[in-house]
Order: sequence, then C-alpha cells, then structure tokens
Amino acid sequence: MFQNRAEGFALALPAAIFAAVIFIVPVIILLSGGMHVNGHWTLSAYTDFFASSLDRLVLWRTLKLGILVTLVAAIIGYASAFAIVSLSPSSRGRMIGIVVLPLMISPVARTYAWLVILGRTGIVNQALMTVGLTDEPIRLLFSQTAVFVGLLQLFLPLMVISLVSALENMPNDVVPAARVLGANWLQIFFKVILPLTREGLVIGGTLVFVGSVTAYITPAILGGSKVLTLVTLLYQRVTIANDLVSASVIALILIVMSFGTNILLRKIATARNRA
Amino acid sequence: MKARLPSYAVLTLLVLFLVGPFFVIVAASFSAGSTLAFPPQGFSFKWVEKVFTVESFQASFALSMFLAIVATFAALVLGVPVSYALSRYRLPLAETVRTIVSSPIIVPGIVVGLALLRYLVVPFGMDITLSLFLAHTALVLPYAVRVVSASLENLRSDIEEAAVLLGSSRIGAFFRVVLPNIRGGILAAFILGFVTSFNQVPVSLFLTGPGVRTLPIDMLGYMERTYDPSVAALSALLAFMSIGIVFIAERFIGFSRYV
Amino acid sequence: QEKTLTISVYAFAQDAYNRILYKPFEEKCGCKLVVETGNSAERLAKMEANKNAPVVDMAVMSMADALTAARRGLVQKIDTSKLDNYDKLYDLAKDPNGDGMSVGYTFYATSIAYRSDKMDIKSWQDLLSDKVVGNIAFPNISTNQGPPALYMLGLSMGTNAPDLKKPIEAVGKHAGDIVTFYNRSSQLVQLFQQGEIWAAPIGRFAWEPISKLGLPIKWAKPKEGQTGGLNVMVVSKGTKNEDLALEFMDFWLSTKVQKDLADALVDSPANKEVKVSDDVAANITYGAETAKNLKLIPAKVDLENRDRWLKEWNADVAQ
Amino acid sequence: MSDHVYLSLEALTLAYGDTVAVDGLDLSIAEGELITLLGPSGCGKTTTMRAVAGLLKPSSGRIMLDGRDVTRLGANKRQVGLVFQSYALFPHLSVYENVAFGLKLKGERGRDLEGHVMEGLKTVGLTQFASRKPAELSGGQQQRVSLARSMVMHPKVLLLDEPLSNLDARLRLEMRTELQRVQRETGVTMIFVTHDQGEALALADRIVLMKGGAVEQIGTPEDLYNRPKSAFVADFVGFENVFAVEDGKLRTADGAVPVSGTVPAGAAALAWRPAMVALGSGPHHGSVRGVSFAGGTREYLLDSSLGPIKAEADAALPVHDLGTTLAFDLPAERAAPLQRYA
Amino acid sequence: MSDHVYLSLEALTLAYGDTVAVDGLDLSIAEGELITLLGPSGCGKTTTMRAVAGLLKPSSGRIMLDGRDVTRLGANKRQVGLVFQSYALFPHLSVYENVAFGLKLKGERGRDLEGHVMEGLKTVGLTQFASRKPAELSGGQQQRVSLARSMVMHPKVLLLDEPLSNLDARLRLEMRTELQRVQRETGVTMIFVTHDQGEALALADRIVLMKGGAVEQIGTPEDLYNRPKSAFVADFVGFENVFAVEDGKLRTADGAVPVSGTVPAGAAALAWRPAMVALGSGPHHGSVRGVSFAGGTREYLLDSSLGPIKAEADAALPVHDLGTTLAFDLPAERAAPLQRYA
Ligand SMILES: Nc1ncnc2c1ncn2[C@@H]1O[C@H](COP(=O)(O)OP(=O)(O)OP(=O)(O)O)[C@@H](O)[C@H]1O
Ligand SMILES: Nc1ncnc2c1ncn2[C@@H]1O[C@H](COP(=O)(O)OP(=O)(O)OP(=O)(O)O)[C@@H](O)[C@H]1O
Ligand SMILES: [Mg+2]
Ligand SMILES: [Mg+2]
Repeated sequence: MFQNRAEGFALALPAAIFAAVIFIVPVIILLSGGMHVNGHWTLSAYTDFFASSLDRLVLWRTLKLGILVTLVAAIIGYASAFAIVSLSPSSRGRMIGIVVLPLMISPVARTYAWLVILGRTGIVNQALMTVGLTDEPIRLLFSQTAVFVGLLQLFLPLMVISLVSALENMPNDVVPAARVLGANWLQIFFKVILPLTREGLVIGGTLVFVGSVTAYITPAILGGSKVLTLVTLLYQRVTIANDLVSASVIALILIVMSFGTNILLRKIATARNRA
Repeated sequence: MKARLPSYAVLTLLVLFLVGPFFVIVAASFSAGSTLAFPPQGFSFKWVEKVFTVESFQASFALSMFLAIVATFAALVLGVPVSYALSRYRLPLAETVRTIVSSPIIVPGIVVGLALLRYLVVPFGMDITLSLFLAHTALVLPYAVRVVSASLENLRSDIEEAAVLLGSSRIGAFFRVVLPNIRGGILAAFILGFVTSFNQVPVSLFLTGPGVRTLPIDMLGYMERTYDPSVAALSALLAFMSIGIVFIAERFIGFSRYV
Repeated sequence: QEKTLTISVYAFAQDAYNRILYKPFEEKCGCKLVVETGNSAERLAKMEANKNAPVVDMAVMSMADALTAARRGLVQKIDTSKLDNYDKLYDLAKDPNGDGMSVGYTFYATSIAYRSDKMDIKSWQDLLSDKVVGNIAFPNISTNQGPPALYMLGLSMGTNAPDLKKPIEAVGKHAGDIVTFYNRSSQLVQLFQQGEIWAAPIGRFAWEPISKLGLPIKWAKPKEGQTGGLNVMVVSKGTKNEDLALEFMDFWLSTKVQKDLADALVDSPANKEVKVSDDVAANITYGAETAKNLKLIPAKVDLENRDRWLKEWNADVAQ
Repeated sequence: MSDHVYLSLEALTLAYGDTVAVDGLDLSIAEGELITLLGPSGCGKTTTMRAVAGLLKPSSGRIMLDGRDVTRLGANKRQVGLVFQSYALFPHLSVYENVAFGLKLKGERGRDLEGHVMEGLKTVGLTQFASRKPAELSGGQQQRVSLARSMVMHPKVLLLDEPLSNLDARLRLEMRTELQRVQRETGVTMIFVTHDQGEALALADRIVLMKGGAVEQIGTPEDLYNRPKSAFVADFVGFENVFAVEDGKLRTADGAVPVSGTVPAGAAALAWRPAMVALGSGPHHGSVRGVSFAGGTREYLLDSSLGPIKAEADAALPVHDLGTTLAFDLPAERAAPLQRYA
Repeated sequence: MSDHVYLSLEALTLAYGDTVAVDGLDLSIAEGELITLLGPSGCGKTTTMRAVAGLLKPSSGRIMLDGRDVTRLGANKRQVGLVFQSYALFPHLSVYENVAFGLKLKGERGRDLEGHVMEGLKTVGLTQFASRKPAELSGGQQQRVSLARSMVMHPKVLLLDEPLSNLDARLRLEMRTELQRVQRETGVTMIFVTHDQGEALALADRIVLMKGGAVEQIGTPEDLYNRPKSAFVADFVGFENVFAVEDGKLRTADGAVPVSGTVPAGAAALAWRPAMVALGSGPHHGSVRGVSFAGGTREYLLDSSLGPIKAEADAALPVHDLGTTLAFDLPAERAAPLQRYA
C-alpha cells in the first residue's frame, strides 16, 4: 500500500525544505563567513583563532568541561538507571517522571538556583562548614566547578533516560545467562551490559556532551567572564566586539564538535558491534 | 530485585540533585528579604505579586506563549507528514531527509540564532517576531518528528489497510484510524515542543529587538539589572506551570514514555 | 497610529527611570517608548549590525563609544537648537567629543565601594593586596569602568602610561584570586549582598542599591583620586524619529528630570541649574568642581589604545 | 457452493521492487468454496492475498471477481474482506465501533447499523463484549471481532491470513470449528492461509499448496493426503520416506535398490509414511538411532543403507533399544506413487 | 543413568514478593536422567528452573546437587547450565565468542579454549558459523548455539526452558532428536521444560506434570499416557472425554448415566480418547457439529445429551454430514480409570 514514492516524497518535502531554507542555508552562509575576510577567501581567521592562547584555552576548557560532564553523567547515569529499572513498573514510571521533570523547567530558573546554592553563604558552604570540612566558605561561584555542577544537573536527565531505555531494551535473560555461565557482577557489567547498552550510552553521551558544549546560560551565569566557554566567547565576540569573522570561526568549531561527537560516537558504537 | 537499599540511596541522591534546586527557587520566591537567599529571610508574597506588575514580563510572557504554541503547531503540521512518510514509505533518501529535519537539534542554538539574525533578519529586514517563529519552528521540528515517528512505529500499518479494505479512502484512513491512535504521541510532541520553545535561550539570544524578547531572555536581562527574588518567583511560577502541564499529560497519556 | 520612540540605555535603575523619565515623557508626548537595555559596547555592536535599517532611534553611550559610533557613521549630528535645556548644561557636557554628534547627560565618579568592616581602602593599590584581592570584583575590560579603573591602578603603581600594561599585568597576576570580572555593575549588588565580594571599583550611578543593602559599605576616597566618565546621548543615523528623539533628549536634560534622577541617586546632574541637598550630594557626583577633578581618560586616547588593552587583557587576565 | 468460477487469478505475477514473490499464478475458485493456501514460509501466500485484496498491484496478470476484472480496482472498492494475522483491530475503537466502521462508511446509520453490527457480533458470540476495547479481549476474541468486522460487510470473498497462528493449540481448534460453522452458515467464499498442514487438511474444501511463488498442487484434502504429486507435497503431508524411482528401482544413498512389489507405471518416485514401512522383516536393515513415544505408537529413526528411515510401531510392543538392528521393508503396494520427484 | 539421587528439590517454595509461584515442591532426579517438566502456562515451570540455576532464592526448602546443599550458592558457582527459551545469546558476540564466554571466565585461553569451543560447535553442527553474529542465524541455529554454550561448561545439570517452542514443527522435531542424541552421548542430567505433551512424551525418561506450583503426577511417558491419575492429567495427554463416576454411573450434563461394562473399583472418573469412543452403535446419540479430516482419521464433534463428545473414525469411511445423528458408546473397558476427578 505504501509503494508510491511520489506520495511519500510529497509528504516529506515540506518539512525538509523548511528546515533547509530556514536553517541549514543561513548556517552554512554564516560558516562560510569565517573564511571570507575583507573580501578574500582565506583561512587566516582560523589560524588567528588557534594562534590566540586565550582562544585555545577556551576551546580546551570547553572540551574538558564537556568530557567531564559526560563522563560523570555516564557514571551516575548507570547507577541511577540500574536503580530505576529494578523498581516495579509503576514506581519506575513515576521515577522517570521525576527525572524528566527538570527538563521541563526553564534552564534560567535552574541555573539561577545554583547561584544561591553555591554562594559563599549558600547551602553547600553551610553544610561544609557545619561538617567541619572547611572553616572558611570556599569560593564555588564563577569557577569551573560551578559550571560543571550546573551543566551536570541540566543534562544528567538525558543520560539517565537514555540508559534506562537501553537497559529496558536489553534482550531478556542475557544477564542471568552470563551469571549461570559463571560471571560475577563486574564481569557482567563490562562484558555484557556495557556492550549491549552502548547505543543508549552513545545517544545519552551525545546529548550530554553536545548540550554541555553548546550551553549558554550556565557558563554565562555561573562562570561569568572568568570561565569563558566557546559559546559565551562567541556571544562576547558578537555583542561586544561585533567581530563576526571570529564568531563564525567559533560557530564552525562548535558545529564540528557537535556533529563530530555525534558521528564519532555512532561510529564507535557500530564498529565495536561489528567487531 | 537484589540490592534494594543501595538502589534507594542512589535514587534519593539523584532526586535531591535534580529536583533540589527547584525547591531552593520556590523557597526564595516567598522570601520577605529583598535579595535572593536561602534559607529565605521571612515569608511574603510580595515577589510573587511583583512578577505580575513588571510590564516587560507581561509582554515577553505573551511573546513566549505565542511562540511556543504557534511554533509547535507549525512544527507538527510539518512534522507529522514527514514522520508518516519516513515510517510508512521506503524512501530512497529517507536518511538524508531525517538528518535534515533533525539537524536543528545538533547545531548549537547560538549559531542558529546568529545565522538567522545575520542572514534573514538584517539583510531582509525580517520582523524579529517572524524570525523567532521560524527559528522556534525549526527547533521544535526534530522533537515533533522524533516523538511522532516513535508513535507511528508502534502503530501497526495494517490497521490502515484494514480501514481501506472496509471502504475508507487513504486520507480517510489516516484521519479515522492513524490520527486517533497517535493522539498521545502528538500531544506529547506538542508538550515537549512547547516546553522546548518556551524555555529556549540560545536561539533567542540574538533574536531580540527593542521591546521584543522572549521570556527567558527577559528574565536573564532582569537578573542582570535587578537582583531581587522576583525572577525566582517567576521561575517558580513557570516551573509550576510546566509541572502542572506535564503532570496532567503524564496522567492522561503517560508522557514520559515519549520523551 | 501611536508614535513610537525606541531608545537604548544602560540596564541599571530601570525602575527609577521608568518612574521619573519614561512614564512622564510618554504622557507628555502621547507616544510610546520602547526601551532596550545593555552595556555601551553591546549597543555599539548592535547599532553597527543594524546599520542599514536602524532599530534604535536614540541611545546613550560612553564618550569613547560615541566617538567610535561617530567615526563609523552610525550616528548623526545633533541639532542642539531644538534642545531648550542645552544651555543649562555644564560646558564639558555640551559637546564632549567636539564633533557635534553627542551631548552629555550625566557624569559620574568611579571609585571603590568596600566593606569597611573587613578592610580599609586608602589607595587603589589596596585592591590588589593579599588580604583584599581574593574578595573583589573587577570591571571587565569591555565595560566603561574597566579602563579607568586600570588607569587609576596604574597611577597608584606610579605610571600613567596610556598602554595600561603594568596595571593589566598586575591584575593578571591575581586573576585567579579575583572573584569575577563583572560586565554589568548591576551584578554587584548581589555579589555584595551574598558576601561574595568585599570590594569593587564602581561608578557612582551604581552606588544607590549597594548603599541600601544594610551592610557597612563605604565609598572610598583613594589618595590617587577618583576616575569616572561622562555618559552621552546620540541619535542614530537615518532615524525616522529625529524630532521625537530630540524632544526626549531635551526632556531628559530638563532641570526637573535631572533633579529627580539625582535625588533618586541614579544620575549625577549635567544640568548646572540642578540644586540638591547635602545628603544627596554626598552620594552622587555633584557639581562642576567635582567633575573637573575626576581623572578621565580622553575618548581619543581610549580609542587609540583599546585594541592594545584588549590584547594585553586577553593575554594576561582572561586566561 | 457452486461450480461456476467466482474468483480467478490469471498468470498473476507479484513483485516487491526486483524480488518476484509470486510468479505467474493461476487459480480458479468457485462461489462458496473454502480454499486453504498452504505452503512453507516465504512461498508467497501473504503476497497473493494482498493482491486479491487490492493492497498490492500485480506486475502482470489479471484478477477476475464475480465476472468483473478488478485488477485495477482500489482496495476500498473491491468488496473483499481480509482478516489479518495480527487482527489489525482499531485500538481506539470499541468492539462495536470496530464492527460498525465499514458499515458507517457505507452510509448506514441508526437502527439498520445497530442491527447489522449486533447480528455480526452474535455470529461470533461476542454480543456481551460490544463496548470493550480490543486491548481488553483475549487473542481469540480479538480474532472473532476481526472476523465479524469483515463479515458484516458481506464481502464477495473473505481472506484469512494465518488467523490462528497466534493462538494456543486448544483455542486454535475451537476457532477452527467456529470458522467452519460461520462459513457453512453464510456461504461466503473463503481463502484461508496457513502453513500448518493439519489445519489445511481439517478445514479446506480444496487445498492450494504453494511453493516458491507458484502452485504446486491443488486438490481436496484427501487428494493431497493420499495422492501427492511431488516429493515436496508428499513431504508436506507426512510421507517422511521418499525415494526417486529409476528403471523400476529406488534411487538411494546406496545406489539403485530393487523394490518389493511392482512400481505403478509412470511413478517418478515412491513415498511411504512411517506407518507404511513394514517393520520387523524385509530385505533392508537399519540400526535404531532414535526412538520416541508418540502416544499410541512409537516412532523409530533408523540408519539404513538406503539413508535415514522413519518407521512406526504400535506402542504396546516392546521397545527396541538404541543401536539394535531391525529388518524392514518398503512395499511398493503400500507406497504413494508420485508424478515428480523434484 | 544411575538410580542414585543426583539432584533433589526438597519442600521447595518459591515466591515473587507475595505471589507464591511454587509451593512445597519435592523432586528427585538421578544422574543422567532426562526429565521433562510439563504443565500449563503459569504453573511454575520456569520458576522452578530459575531456582535450580540459582537465579531465584527459595523462600524455604532445600536444593541438593551431587551430594551438596547448594541452596545458598550463587548462580555463577553452581555449575548448572541453563538454555533459555529466548536463547539469551549475547547479541554483540559472535557464535564463537558466545560459546567461549563461560570458558574464558574459567580462565581458559589459547589452544585449550579454541579446542573446547570448536568441539562444542561440532556437537551442535555449527562449526562453519563460528564467526557469525546471533542475529545472522536462524532460530534453530541460535538454539543450538545456546545449547553449545551451556554444554561446553560441562554442567552438572542442564536445564532447558522451552527451548523448542519458537521453532516450526519440522525444525522442532529435528532439534528434539538432536537433543536426545547429545544427551545420550554426553550422559548429562537434563531437565527439559515444555508445555507440549507430544514433546514431553517423545523426549523424557520421566515426565513431571505440574499444576499450580505443585507436582500433579510423575512417571514415565507411558505411565502418564496410559494411566493418568487425575482428570487434569488425562486431559493433558489427550483423553478428550472425561466423566466423573458416582455410584458406578457417569455424572454428565444429563444427570447420572449408566456406563456399559464394569467400572474398575476405586475409579473416581473415566476417560476416553476420541479413538476409544465406539462410533456407529450404542445407547447414546449425538448430532454432528463439526468434522475435520485429520490424516488417517476423521474427527467428529458430537452434541449429545451427555455433553460434547469427541470421537474418531477411519478417514476411509464415508463422511457423516453436519447435523446427522450418530449412535455411540463409551465402553468402560476401553476407558482409563482415574484416581481423582478434580
Ligand atoms: N515488503 C516486502 N519487500 C520485499 N520482499 C518481500 C516483502 N514482503 C515479502 N517479501 C518477499 O516475498 C516473498 C513472499 O513473501 P510472503 O509474505 O508472501 O510469504 P508467505 O508465504 O506469506 O510467508 P509466511 O508463511 O512466512 O507468512 C518472500 O520471499 C519475502 O521475503
Ligand atoms: N517476576 C515475577 N513476578 C511476579 N510473579 C511472577 C513473576 N514471574 C512469574 N510469576 C508468576 O509465577 C507463576 C509461575 O510462573 P512461571 O513463569 O514459573 O510459569 P511457567 O510454568 O514457566 O509458565 P509458562 O509456560 O507460561 O512459561 C505465575 O503465576 C506467574 O504469574
Ligand atoms: Mg504470510
Ligand atoms: Mg516459563
């Protein structure tokens, strides 16, 4: 019944054309701007970017934050996902609801809360001092730690959800099968669960990494100008310096990072599966 | 199954970390003090009241609401047919089409906003509101496609054939049989799209004009100039709104299945 | 169709402006005022981006940014004959850049606000002392307060070189300790309130909310003196609402508005007819004498050196 | 049931892209007949049904229904009913509304509609479930709704695509009887797809056995059961020992072997069910590789010089242990003669 | 096969939360025995197997294996093999790696490992598929990989949980023979779960028929087939006509009905297979509601005053049409006497 290709294309085209015109074309023009300086086609903007130690630092910091957030999210994600799938179906649904909930709350509000929590007089410092871990409040705001925590809270739910569904989709009985064949829990995790949930890890990892690397509010509010990331740097380049060329360079780097991660992780997932 | 206790401990910490900040916001919005602090200094409704008196909030709330509804609707109008085509027809370029319509999810929002500003708004003098609408539609499109596709995948295509065999036309079969059965997915896509658009920051960051800014951007701006708890109060109100919507959606369509 | 005037101003004290300036003006002209806020540099960038179809009719800026705007052809000559209050201005406000493209509406001192219970500030150099430096916010180089503050720091270190190399290096050495480099002075209220910082170089216009925090915060009188700046009004080139813009500017410069803004501790008057109480005078930058004593960086110097400063800053501080 | 041709498929070729699934199929069906389409997985049964229903366009060939060429007629105008293997009930509609779906599209309303729907539900014994949703029914009940939904449309032909394969053995038997009853009562022409020969034998007026997209043999159940034409058919209906005949001898693993008795003229091969093998005496010998108890009988798998042989003995007789050598014979007079070996 | 008890379950009770799935089960198995666990869906077969494998902790009772109490021993230390209904192959590993999985955990490497894996694959005839992924195999092949994976571990007991239920009839038969061969060759003790009585009868040394979490009857296939103890067992092994006996008479829909012949002493009920019903003459009458051709025989469903009766007649005899009234008898001497009706 669904053999008529023309019909299928007719249904698919409007959306594809819309996305292409409204979205892909301007982005491509923007990106080409980074190679078109003073009327010449050149890569000088890129060499400038990598020559600037500040720009390199921001790039490295952004990457580092992204990787760190993704790693920690994966670890917490697995622990949480195991806990969630071991619940009864009804509480599992409720728990997933709670995990999803923060995604529905404005990131402005969520980041805002951390400003209070991580402040000198905030709960974290109060707790640390009560416990006696420190006599003086430690400075948490405007640091990479603050940005890290903010990003983690922002994107952890994506990882948890991906891993929960990966665990749920794992074929039945492979864990008991491994157990009966003599594997202990650690061996089961690394030899069976990890490979079989790799897809979910990749999806979650991509979402978390790309989200962290391209987030604006969290680094802007919790990091300020002391913890610039590529996105806040781009924002400054545009709004303060009106430097579109260098903004395009950063934009391209961001896109390469997002797409690159996506493709890379996908590759890893499928390659290891085939091996 | 096995380790009950550790798994409860993990979940408690998780919930605390994910939801805790929200309670801080709520507490702060009922503070009597004039700055954001936790624990709050006293209790009052004054900041909640103030939210309703700030004019720019009213305007930006209206804009964000409008955008979220209209853009999500538009995204569904575009997204449902393409999802249908992708799940029912074996199209030669299916993957390309899928990549195109879902690319807005991968391209960093700030880049999108900048690109639109520079190459649609400035050169063509496009209205900022229109550009926001287009940007948000593009942004919501991938979510719409993903969620609707998922519900279409779960819906057997033979019920359409059954409808046709019972005398229905192809289009009739879609409206009589397919649509009612992916209602939940469409509603979920709508809510997800709504929330995504409503809370969107990076794309809207550059797409502002005098008097035209979305609510989150307006909140950011307000925070930068006035450090009173009214933004907390507003955040809390919005959060309650989102939670309310999601809660109801969860009750009726099992929303979290779709996310 | 109601007429609309779009203005772009600094972000602070919008409540006061709304009450004293915007609302009364809207009533007076029967038009609608659309207000955009941001810092001077952002405004400049935005005006440049929208050069061909200006969105903003009238804007306020720092002197240096106004000069840049003039050089880039973003603003137009101001027909001062249409400003009834023009003659009431202090001379230094009349045409600060000497190109007829801007009119000053307020000047302000920049000094250091500090917690008197935690420290004493006698010199700009005290900011970088070991005890203090871990608890200060310093203005970012891109803000209006950035270069002047650095300049004063330089003076306290015994150099008045316009390249600001030494003070930037000094700040750079402590970059890790300094709490943050702020972009908007309105942020400082929260930082003081939360105990996040104990001291920061700020402009007088941002003083009011800080003074009302109920904390022992003082306005320092460093031995090197205070710096500051003059804020000016400009009109976008090619605006369709020139007359309305001029009407608005004139209203802003009127004695009543200037006085009310001064009384609210928002803007120090540029209108010399404004008389304020001693109490108010102590909390704003009042009078021609005061203005004259401020150690300002001339706009030209600012413009000539800006790229250099930014480079130094990026190399020494931003990382 | 009349003998006049009601539905005919003529040289029907059906393809998915480049894969030809059905190749030049010819088939004539009389009004009121119950045909079963039998064959191994992938032989094109579903494909054929979809073509008859109009869901698939033939690459060539013709479909005539009730004297009319319907080859190019849309599925919604053919008046052909199809009961899907998966039932394909509309999950959002109640049982009543499912059955009413097609009638409403025909324009029926009010009492008429209600009468027809309830009558349909009565036929399948589901009147008391009218207001349930499909998800609240068991598999067998769903299947009956699907049947009722098609039946109330008074289709010219009712196609059933493995409607029983999801059910457990007991329910399957019950539904089978039910289907037969409905067919007898309404006299509708039915094509029933299955890959279970037991089901095909039990149900059909005629069986169409398909192989690789073409018809292998058509006939009554007894025809097929007793007189298979080819080794493929024989194997399908339980002749587990089949040997080609060459010059009056059996072609076996061991070369040409004479057969006891006379090979009927024209037989290309001979086939024996396990029960037809004479166990205990005879010219051949085999050692017992497997035994299994099969209720009244015991089945032996013998390794013989002819190849593996399946033989049956009464379960009341003592068991022969694994490894024992048994004599057996393959008497030609008991065998079914086949027209073709391959 | 020795008679000494190798595996015993003693008063085993197994529960999921509050649901008791298995209730005080007792079972002893000798070394090398092939036991089938037979029973309707939900009777606790899988639960029992999981407990034996160590995947489920008993709420009470004991499991002894090879003279040792293993009740508290972890699943990874029990040396019990389990072939899951779903095969539970590791989809990310090749066939070779699947089979090598357990051996590697034991520390085997190099030539040893390779030798054992290839030997395992040879036993199940899959050496040429070693490098394929499970998804590239047919169901039957997957099942054999799963079997090999368990076998190479030389488990003390091999548990098979409905390993054949996903296969089609033909493959099923083949695999069944294969399993028997492997079991005979290696002498491993096997418990085989099924809900198909044909399979249980064909395979087992002894059948354990379960019902509602407890053992209903244990015995050889012939025991169960010929001497069911209860109506439940009788029904399960194909006695489709079962009537309770009261004062020497049958309790039927029509009240107490005398039976021809003498009821054996102590029989609480009598059961007849369709073939045991004497058709054509006798004191009872039934009208034909359904007929189906079943190969050598024809099965009739009769509506009689005793209730529905299933009877069988040779297919060579002429068919009785629907609605015809037939005489029949239920002779006591042919019936199987049951100890319990319920
Ligand atoms: N949508 C399709 N695209 C391509 N090939 C198909 C498609 N559907 C079926 N085929 C192929 O056509 C042939 C016939 O398929 P069909 O579904 O008619 O078989 P069937 O006899 O119904 O088998 P089964 O008993 O497994 O249902 C098979 O070789 C199959 O692989
Ligand atoms: N995880 C579980 N939680 C709660 N109850 C369960 C669980 N698994 C099984 N049960 C219940 O325990 C009883 C026995 O189940 P079990 O799986 O052992 O049956 P089975 O004999 O294997 O049936 P089948 O033939 O359908 O596989 C059933 O009533 C079932 O509903
Ligand atoms: Mg089929
Ligand atoms: Mg089971």
